Amino acid sequence: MRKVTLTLLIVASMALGGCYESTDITLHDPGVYRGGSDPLLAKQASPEQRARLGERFQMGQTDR
Amino acid sequence: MARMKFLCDAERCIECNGCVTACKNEHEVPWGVNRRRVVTLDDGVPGERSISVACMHCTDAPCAAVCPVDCFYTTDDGIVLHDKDLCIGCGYCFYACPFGAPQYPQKEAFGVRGKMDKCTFCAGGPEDDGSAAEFEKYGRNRIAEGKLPICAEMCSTKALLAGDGDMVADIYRERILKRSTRPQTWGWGVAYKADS
Amino acid sequence: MAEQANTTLNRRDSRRSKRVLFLTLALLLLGTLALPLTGYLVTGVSSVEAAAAQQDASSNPRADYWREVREGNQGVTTTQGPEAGILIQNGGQNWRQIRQGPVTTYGAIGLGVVILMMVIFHVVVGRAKLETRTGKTITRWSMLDRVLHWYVAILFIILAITGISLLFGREFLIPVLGKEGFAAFAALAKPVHDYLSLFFTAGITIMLLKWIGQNIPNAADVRWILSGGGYFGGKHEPAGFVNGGEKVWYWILFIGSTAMIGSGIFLLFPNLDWTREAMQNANIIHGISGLLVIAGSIGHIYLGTIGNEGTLEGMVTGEVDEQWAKQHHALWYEEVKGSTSSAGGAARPSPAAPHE
Amino acid sequence: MKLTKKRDLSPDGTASPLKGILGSAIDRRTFLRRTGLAVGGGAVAGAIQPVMMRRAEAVEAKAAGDVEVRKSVCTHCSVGCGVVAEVQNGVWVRQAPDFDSPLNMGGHCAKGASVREHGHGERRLKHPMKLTGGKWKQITWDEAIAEIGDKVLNIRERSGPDSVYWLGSAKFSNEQAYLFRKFAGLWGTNNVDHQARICHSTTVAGVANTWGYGAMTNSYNDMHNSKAMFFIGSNAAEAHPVAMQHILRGKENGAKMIVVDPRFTRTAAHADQFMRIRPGSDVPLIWGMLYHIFENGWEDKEYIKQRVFGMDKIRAEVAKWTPEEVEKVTGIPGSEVKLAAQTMAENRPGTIVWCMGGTQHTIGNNNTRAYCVLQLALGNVGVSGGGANIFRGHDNVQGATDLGILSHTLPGYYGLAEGSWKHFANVWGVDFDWLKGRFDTGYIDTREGSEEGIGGLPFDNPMNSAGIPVSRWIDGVLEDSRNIDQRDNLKAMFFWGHAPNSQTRGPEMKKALETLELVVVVDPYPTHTAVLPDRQEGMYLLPAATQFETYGSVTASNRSIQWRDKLIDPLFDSLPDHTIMYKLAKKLGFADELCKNMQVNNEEPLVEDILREINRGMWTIGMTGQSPERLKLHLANKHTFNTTTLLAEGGPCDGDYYGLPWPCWGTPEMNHPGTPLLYDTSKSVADGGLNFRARFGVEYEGKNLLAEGSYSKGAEIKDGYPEFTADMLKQLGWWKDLTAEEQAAAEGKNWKTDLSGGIQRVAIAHGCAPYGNAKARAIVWTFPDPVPVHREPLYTSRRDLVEKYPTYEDRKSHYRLPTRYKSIQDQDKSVEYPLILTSGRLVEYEGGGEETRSNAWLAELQQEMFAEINPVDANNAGIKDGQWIWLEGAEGARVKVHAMVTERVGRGVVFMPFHFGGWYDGKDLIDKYPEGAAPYVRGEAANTAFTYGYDSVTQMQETKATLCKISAA
Repeated sequence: MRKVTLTLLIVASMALGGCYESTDITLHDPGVYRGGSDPLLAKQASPEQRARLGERFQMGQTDR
Repeated sequence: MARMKFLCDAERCIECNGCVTACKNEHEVPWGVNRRRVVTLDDGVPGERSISVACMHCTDAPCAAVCPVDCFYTTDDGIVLHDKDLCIGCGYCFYACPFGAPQYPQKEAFGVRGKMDKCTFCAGGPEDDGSAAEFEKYGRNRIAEGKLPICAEMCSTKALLAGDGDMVADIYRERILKRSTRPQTWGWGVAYKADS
Repeated sequence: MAEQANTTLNRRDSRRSKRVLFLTLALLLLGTLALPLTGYLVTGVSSVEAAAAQQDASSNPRADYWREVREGNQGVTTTQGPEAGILIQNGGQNWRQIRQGPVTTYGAIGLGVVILMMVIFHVVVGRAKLETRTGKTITRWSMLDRVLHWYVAILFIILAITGISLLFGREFLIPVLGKEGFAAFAALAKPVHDYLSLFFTAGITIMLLKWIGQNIPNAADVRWILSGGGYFGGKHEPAGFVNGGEKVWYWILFIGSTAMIGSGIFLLFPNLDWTREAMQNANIIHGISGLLVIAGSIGHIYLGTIGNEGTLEGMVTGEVDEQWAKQHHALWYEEVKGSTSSAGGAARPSPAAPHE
Repeated sequence: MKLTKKRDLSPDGTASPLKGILGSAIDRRTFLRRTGLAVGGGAVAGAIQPVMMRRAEAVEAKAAGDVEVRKSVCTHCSVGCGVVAEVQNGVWVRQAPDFDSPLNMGGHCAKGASVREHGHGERRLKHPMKLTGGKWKQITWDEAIAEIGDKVLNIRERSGPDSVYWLGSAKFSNEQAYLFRKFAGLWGTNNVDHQARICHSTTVAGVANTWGYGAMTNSYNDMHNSKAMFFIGSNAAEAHPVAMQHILRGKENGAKMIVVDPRFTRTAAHADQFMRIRPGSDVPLIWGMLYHIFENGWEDKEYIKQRVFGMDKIRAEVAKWTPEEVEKVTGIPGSEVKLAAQTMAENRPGTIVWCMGGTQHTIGNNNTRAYCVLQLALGNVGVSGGGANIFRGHDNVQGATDLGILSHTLPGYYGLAEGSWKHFANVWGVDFDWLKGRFDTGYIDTREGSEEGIGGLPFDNPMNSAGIPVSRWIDGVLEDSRNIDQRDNLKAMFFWGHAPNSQTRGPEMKKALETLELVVVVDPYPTHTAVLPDRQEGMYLLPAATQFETYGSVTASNRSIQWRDKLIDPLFDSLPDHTIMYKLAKKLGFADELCKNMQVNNEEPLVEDILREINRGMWTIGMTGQSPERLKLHLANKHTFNTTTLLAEGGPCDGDYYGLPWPCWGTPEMNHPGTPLLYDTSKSVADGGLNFRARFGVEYEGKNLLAEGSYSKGAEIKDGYPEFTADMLKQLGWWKDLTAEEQAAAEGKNWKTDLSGGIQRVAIAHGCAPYGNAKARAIVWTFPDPVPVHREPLYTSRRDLVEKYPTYEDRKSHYRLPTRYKSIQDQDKSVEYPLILTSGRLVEYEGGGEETRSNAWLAELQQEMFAEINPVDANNAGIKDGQWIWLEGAEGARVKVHAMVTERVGRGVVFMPFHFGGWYDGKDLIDKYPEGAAPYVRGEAANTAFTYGYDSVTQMQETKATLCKISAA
């Protein structure tokens, strides 16, 4: 009985108290990806896409 | 590595709200949700300046840090996106965000807020690029189309710049030199300090 | 014959009490473990791929960058929305640091320590057994008291589990359940927490008010506490209907739940247009008070179940063995005996004036 | 494993009853859905729930049809921003930035960035409606046209054609505007007008009488070249936001920016110097600046000698305006005025910008002329970076003005004299006598006391008498018919794209609307007209298509003409305005005359043919070279134009200026590039150069009016010269340069009436401007005040100034109506009504605001009508920020609005935006709108509280300086 309760207690304590969270906040550094899958990510990596966005920027946002 | 940034040039912003409605129009954002807003400080007195503000896509995004369900993710070029399928509408990102970017479609008793909505830098969400599902939840994915955020592209005075942080900074630097004023890269310190 | 009957009764009682104890613990554990799994009922998907989610354990090298955020001034905007006129608010950073820092760290440590203490206590001191069972019982808790207690207790457990899931779930449950699985659970946990809080508030308010009279501390309680409740050897100081330890728990619960309910209102009703700062502060208070009460409740549950033989049956059946009453609440026992000796049979407490 | 249930995107979910109503011509599923869903969001403005207005499934069904890109021009202000629409299956699914447009380079303000909403039109007027027993009832177009036509013909029979008023719109395309003016002429009345009357009529009159044309001389883009920019009564940041792109670029190029306004506006926030002026004291400020300029010899003496007439008389007036007197009248410290004068003198070329803050006064024409004189003294007119950059309001108010929807002109500013009518009878191909007979020939003005001045000449035929202006239609209805210079009062009003909340005197307007026998609203929205009067019968609402649902040309403020594609088919039951005009003309019996030179397809006159007719007649302003083909070529090649000079560099439009800004002389075949800067002598006329126009004769009081020693580059006449006529060509020996056909057509004609364009061609071939070469005149001797002088507003709080600066005497007949001045100013209202009331724009809304307040994306940003009050005045009245107040105008009309306590307005001044409507006397009139057509945001019309007061030349209403009082509600 004592062993059973002890085991149960340890399991319960782990269940409740094991929720340790690091105070070191999760970081989302550029380039370090952690998330669901987004097809955009692969696209953004291509140099053509980067060049396209660069051109678009020059066309739209500079004082011509 | 290019890093996408927003910059609002306060010397040019005239609070015309073009960015606000452009965003609404492009993404069919519902009434009550404003992914972008324009705030005027010192209204009506000399020194008055207006700033257009939305999600700044922070480097160390506070929203991402506090989200209990970890629904945020960051693209390689620093765009902070989130997954509405995971969002539970707890409101924590709104508490944490320095720019007041997270928005909720509802605000009712018993903490009912609906799924958080915010500026996506016109980069949609985790659904297939350009799909109806992505549009429904996050709006258009202009980035995938090779276009930049509509708010900046439609800015009436080209005050709001959006794109590769280096190119944005170059344009702004030119303007500063021309005006011989001090740079006021508003919000950059808060949002991108680490990599600027 | 009478003795034999007594022994049988004793044995049956003891078996029943064990069963009750066991079931309660099992329920508790099951609740702890199974409730998060309900997410899967919603998703209907069983693939737990979350183990693959890489943990980024790197620390925050820019811990001080928020300190430079200057205080945001309220401006004018045509956009309607909560505090839309504020460009930069730095309260969020304070909130983030307090919540992610002290609240979660010390909260987690605190909970762990409490549980550890209970384990150590259990190993070292062990269960406070009833010396004998008289087989005679005294009525300790009326049906109303018991209904109130279990109503509040069940809601409390649900709220505690859903609440700490939101606080710690990201670190602990996401790796186990996967993002989708946990989100599904959290999406259920949040409204459950939000809506049940109302019933909990009603229950605990009535309970606390009903029991406040018998929980006014007195000199006996001080002696009881100083003696460590007799748990660590030494003399068991006589206690009234409620002993010093129980009163401490009552007041922890009183203060803690007042803070929880008070702060919860800010979080529960965003439609009342609280300021962001108020909601941030409320969230911190809610977390701290919640953790405090949960820690206390762990002790309470331990002492009420495994820790003290015969306690649980009082809250389950309403009756306690006379021996239990003598052992733990001598003053009360005497009082009950004194006032009902002429009447004989099962004694009844007088809740209105439990002790003089 | 997504948690949210995906919404069923199948089309079967739509409400089927609506399908039948809308017809099946195009797939309007999206609209239907939004229409249905919008009901929840359209509740009371303040109480709009954050209802999830669901997203249109614009990206749905990729396979359903190709996305077509079509180009239009924003319909909300005069900058002329390009709009790029993506259309799929006839649905406007997306809006893209128009980077190619040299005018906006992709930029849009709140209004421009949300024009796609017009393509969905949830709150539109959807079908023709008729008021029956106080309720709106849906009828068919045929019923509507038949009933309205019968009624109008009946009124014509009883009261004459002048009893029907045709109130047109600056929202028309050029072609519709032209057709509308022609329509009124063929109906037989000059009672036709539009918004220009109440926005820039004083500018057109004042500026045209100073140097020839009453239009913006330079362009927004040209402000890149300015060294100084002087804004007076203009809040470009809110009224012309995209113009600020050019203005701020100018500022970054080193220009000094001065803003003069009673309010510290969003524009003022960007200025180097801000001067807070007392409303209505513009002339003293300008003269105060000129005082310093003359005193210090900063004026351009050579320029004045060669190109300006009458500056000596100005000097005499200016001498009275010492710094002390200026400060006393305007409230601006002397040092500030001097600093501004010095800035303007030291930073040349400088430009001046003014808008309604300067024009909407009883002395609006004096103000505009004073501004011109300042620029003339500094030699700033006719140079790049200088000029008078008069920002117009609506998208096509310049075009509608040019095309004569005005009670005192014909298209092209041809007057109402017989010669002008003959010219147009010629252009239209109708018999002049028939045309003359259409007017109320039996009515001759025989009364004594008809006064001279624009709109007041005695006449033999109402054809030659300026009609009632829009600002005064109320009096046309209510005034005793014996006092009106026409047979009878107005009996029927057509509000054809005009909201009445833009006009003053609310209670009287309500009464007038209730007095009329017939009220017809032709508009995409029901407007304030539909709900203001308490009527039971006699009112019709006809749904007009927006400019995105038709096509044609539009003239921006800088005179550039842009072609618009048709983006989508007209929504619901609406029809393009020119189709409605044709239908009505057919009913009224002059459709054949109206469209004699035009192909008519299914009751729609061909837009290109209308423009060709315009090209054939508009010689005065050179709107003759902009053929549909050339405009379409510009549309397709926008990207080839320089964004500062507007000159095409290479490409098919090489050498043209963008939009062929008028004057674009001669025939389209002559290929004139358009005139980017008016009066710029540094270029030859053939390349877009010009000099001042010889419009006022060759001499005045024995002094030469022609230019002296100044001429445009390459002119063979190296001095001033009068306007060209056939005789003059002969004298010069240039007659032989005409072809035989041209000679035949030009004989006896002049540069304005020669339909062959030969006279213009030959004049330009010799480097000369067809309209002659004269001086600008600083004094206009035909106006009530030849030298612009200050006169106090009718309702002034400065009674101490009334004696010295009194208003005019009352006039018996001005634009057919008695007009009061002195009798009003003599009543002292300043004690009871101590605060000055002024009005202006918000960036989110435009004009009467019906379409913008019906656009959810805009409406969300401005949900309440408000009045800006200085904290001092608010505290004195015991009013707190955000509370309801009653604001009562000096004539007793009151409005219930929210108080906005702000430093924007100075002490003693209250400001209200004028875009709101749909309320009256503190009550929301939502129940009076046809179902589903009420705008999201409604509020009291500011102009309800504004008072009597009309410009002495043009009848411009006074909405910038009157009196009011405020109290908590």
